[in-house]
Amino acid sequence: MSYKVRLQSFEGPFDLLVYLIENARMDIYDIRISEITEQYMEYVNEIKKTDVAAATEFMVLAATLIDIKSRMILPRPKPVEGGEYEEDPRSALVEKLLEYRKFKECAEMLKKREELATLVYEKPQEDISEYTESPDELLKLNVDQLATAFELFLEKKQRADEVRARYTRIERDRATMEDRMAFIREHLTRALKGGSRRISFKETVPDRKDRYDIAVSFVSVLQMMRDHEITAEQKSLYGDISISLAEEGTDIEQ
Amino acid sequence: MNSKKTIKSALESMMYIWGQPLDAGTAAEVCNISKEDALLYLSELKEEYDEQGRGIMIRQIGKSFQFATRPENAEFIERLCTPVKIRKLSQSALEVLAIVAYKQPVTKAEIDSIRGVKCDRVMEGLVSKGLVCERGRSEAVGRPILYGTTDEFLKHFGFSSIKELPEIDDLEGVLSSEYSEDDESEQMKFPEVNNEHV
Amino acid sequence: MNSKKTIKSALESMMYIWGQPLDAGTAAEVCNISKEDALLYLSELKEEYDEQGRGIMIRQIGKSFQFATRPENAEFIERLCTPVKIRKLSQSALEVLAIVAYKQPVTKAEIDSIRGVKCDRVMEGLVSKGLVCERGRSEAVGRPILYGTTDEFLKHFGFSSIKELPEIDDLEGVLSSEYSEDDESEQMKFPEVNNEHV
Repeated sequence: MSYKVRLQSFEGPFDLLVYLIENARMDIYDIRISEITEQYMEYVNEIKKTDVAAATEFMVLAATLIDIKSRMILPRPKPVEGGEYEEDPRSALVEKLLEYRKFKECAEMLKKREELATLVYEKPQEDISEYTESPDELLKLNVDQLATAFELFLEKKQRADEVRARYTRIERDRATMEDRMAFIREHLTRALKGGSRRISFKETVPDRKDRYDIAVSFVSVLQMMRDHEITAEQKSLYGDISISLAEEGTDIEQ
Repeated sequence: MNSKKTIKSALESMMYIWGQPLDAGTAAEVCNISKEDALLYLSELKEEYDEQGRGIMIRQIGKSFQFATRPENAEFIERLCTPVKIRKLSQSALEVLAIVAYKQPVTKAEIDSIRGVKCDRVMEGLVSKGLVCERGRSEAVGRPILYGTTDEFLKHFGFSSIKELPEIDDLEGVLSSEYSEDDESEQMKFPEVNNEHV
Repeated sequence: MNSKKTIKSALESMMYIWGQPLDAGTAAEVCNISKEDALLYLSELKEEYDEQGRGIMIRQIGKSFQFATRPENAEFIERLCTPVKIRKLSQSALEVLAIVAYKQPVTKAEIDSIRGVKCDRVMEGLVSKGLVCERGRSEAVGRPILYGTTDEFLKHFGFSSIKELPEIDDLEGVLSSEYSEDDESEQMKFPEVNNEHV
């Protein structure tokens, strides 16, 4: 059996010290410090041989013990009149050990509760998949949501209306057949780059589409057809008009 | 030897953990009693649960016994076990709902012209959620359907009546459809142009 | 409105199906009653099962309630089937847990100073087992994490609330007698130290 295995039986330096004190049947309030330090050091030295890292944890307390031991050797001066007794060098350690021992007892109590609790069995949840597979949809609504959404919409609408009103005026002044034909050419070129020879008539009407704009586009398309720049076809009455670039060397009259 | 009380207590614990119907023979073996006694005790337990009107009962299947819930509690179990997915309305659904709420009864065309975008799909969703319903037909050309809010709508928003809707300044002004004239005339000529871009 | 009897029956059915601890708040919602009423009814049921000495009992964990078997029937259950045993905690885990339970909210540094040894790894294990959880941060330098116990802790040790932890002073003395027992066993375990070095 290696020391490493045994070391794990002690939870730490305090655990070891409490064990040594009780094993030696010492009163925890009156520890025979040099005897206990000797035992403690022997143990720590043994651990050091096999597990240096673990031994380090025990070294701090070893230093404390040696310090107390040396202070115990020094004669303690008698208290000056009206003064206080100098504190016992062991008292800080005793306090720590008592606190540790207290929690060790709590741990012991928990261990017993745990043993009892393991005798109580619970069963797993019943199969509730028939319910979980079809969740209820709960609509979460409140007035604030409605009001906020509505206000947001009103704002957006107001802004859009303003922009539209201004934009329309300028556009109307400017829109000419020349501009519109350039616009249509640009669209066709872009469509071509995108791999399509055709665009729809509705794409030839930019932005605000009132009757004027649609008329301009329509006349422009007619002009471009006459110039053999494009071809256009409408499959049905009132249906969409499809426009494509005239192929080179192809007669326009189909 | 264990007392009858001890055995009956053990049988309850065993049935609870076993989940499946517990065979009286198996139970007898575990408790070191005769199968007849096991059957007797299990039947007694069954009666006790029935008499006390407990929410769990013991049901007998042949010579096996099993805990089960009372059928009348099914609705509670369903409510407990059915997960709830919380859904919120989208911005566009809230917009349409608000317009319906304030302008009802209202047609889809009117809503479209106020919002500048088609509302068919959104409206479908609101109708299927029971927040909006049909309210007869308008006198206008084509007699389009009129929509209004439902009691479900009031319940969801915690109103007791539609009059409780918060006041909005100049509602008539903002909800008027400004381009109606143009829209209508163009709809006839170039419907696609109009619908998708205005 | 449902009667108290109906609700209590429903609560039993719900607990049975749910298996896991059923939160009083959830139960209240399902039954459409106040959380206080749910707590009251569940506590009443718990008492009824205790009084009647049923083989199944209701245990309370925080504000949740769960059916479970009586500890005295454990031997029968183990004979009937091989239930999954909960792995018991190590000595160091119990020590750290004891400190967390009594001193919560507490930092790792405080625990280290009481035990004289680092608790990082043990704490990690306790957190992953769900027995301990983070409880915000201390005001101290470096704002270290504070730890506290969970409902799982209560369940694992059979407490219904953290208030049920025995007074720490009552423990002293009661257990000191057991130290002698421990001593003997440990003496047998470590004879080599004494033989070779004392």
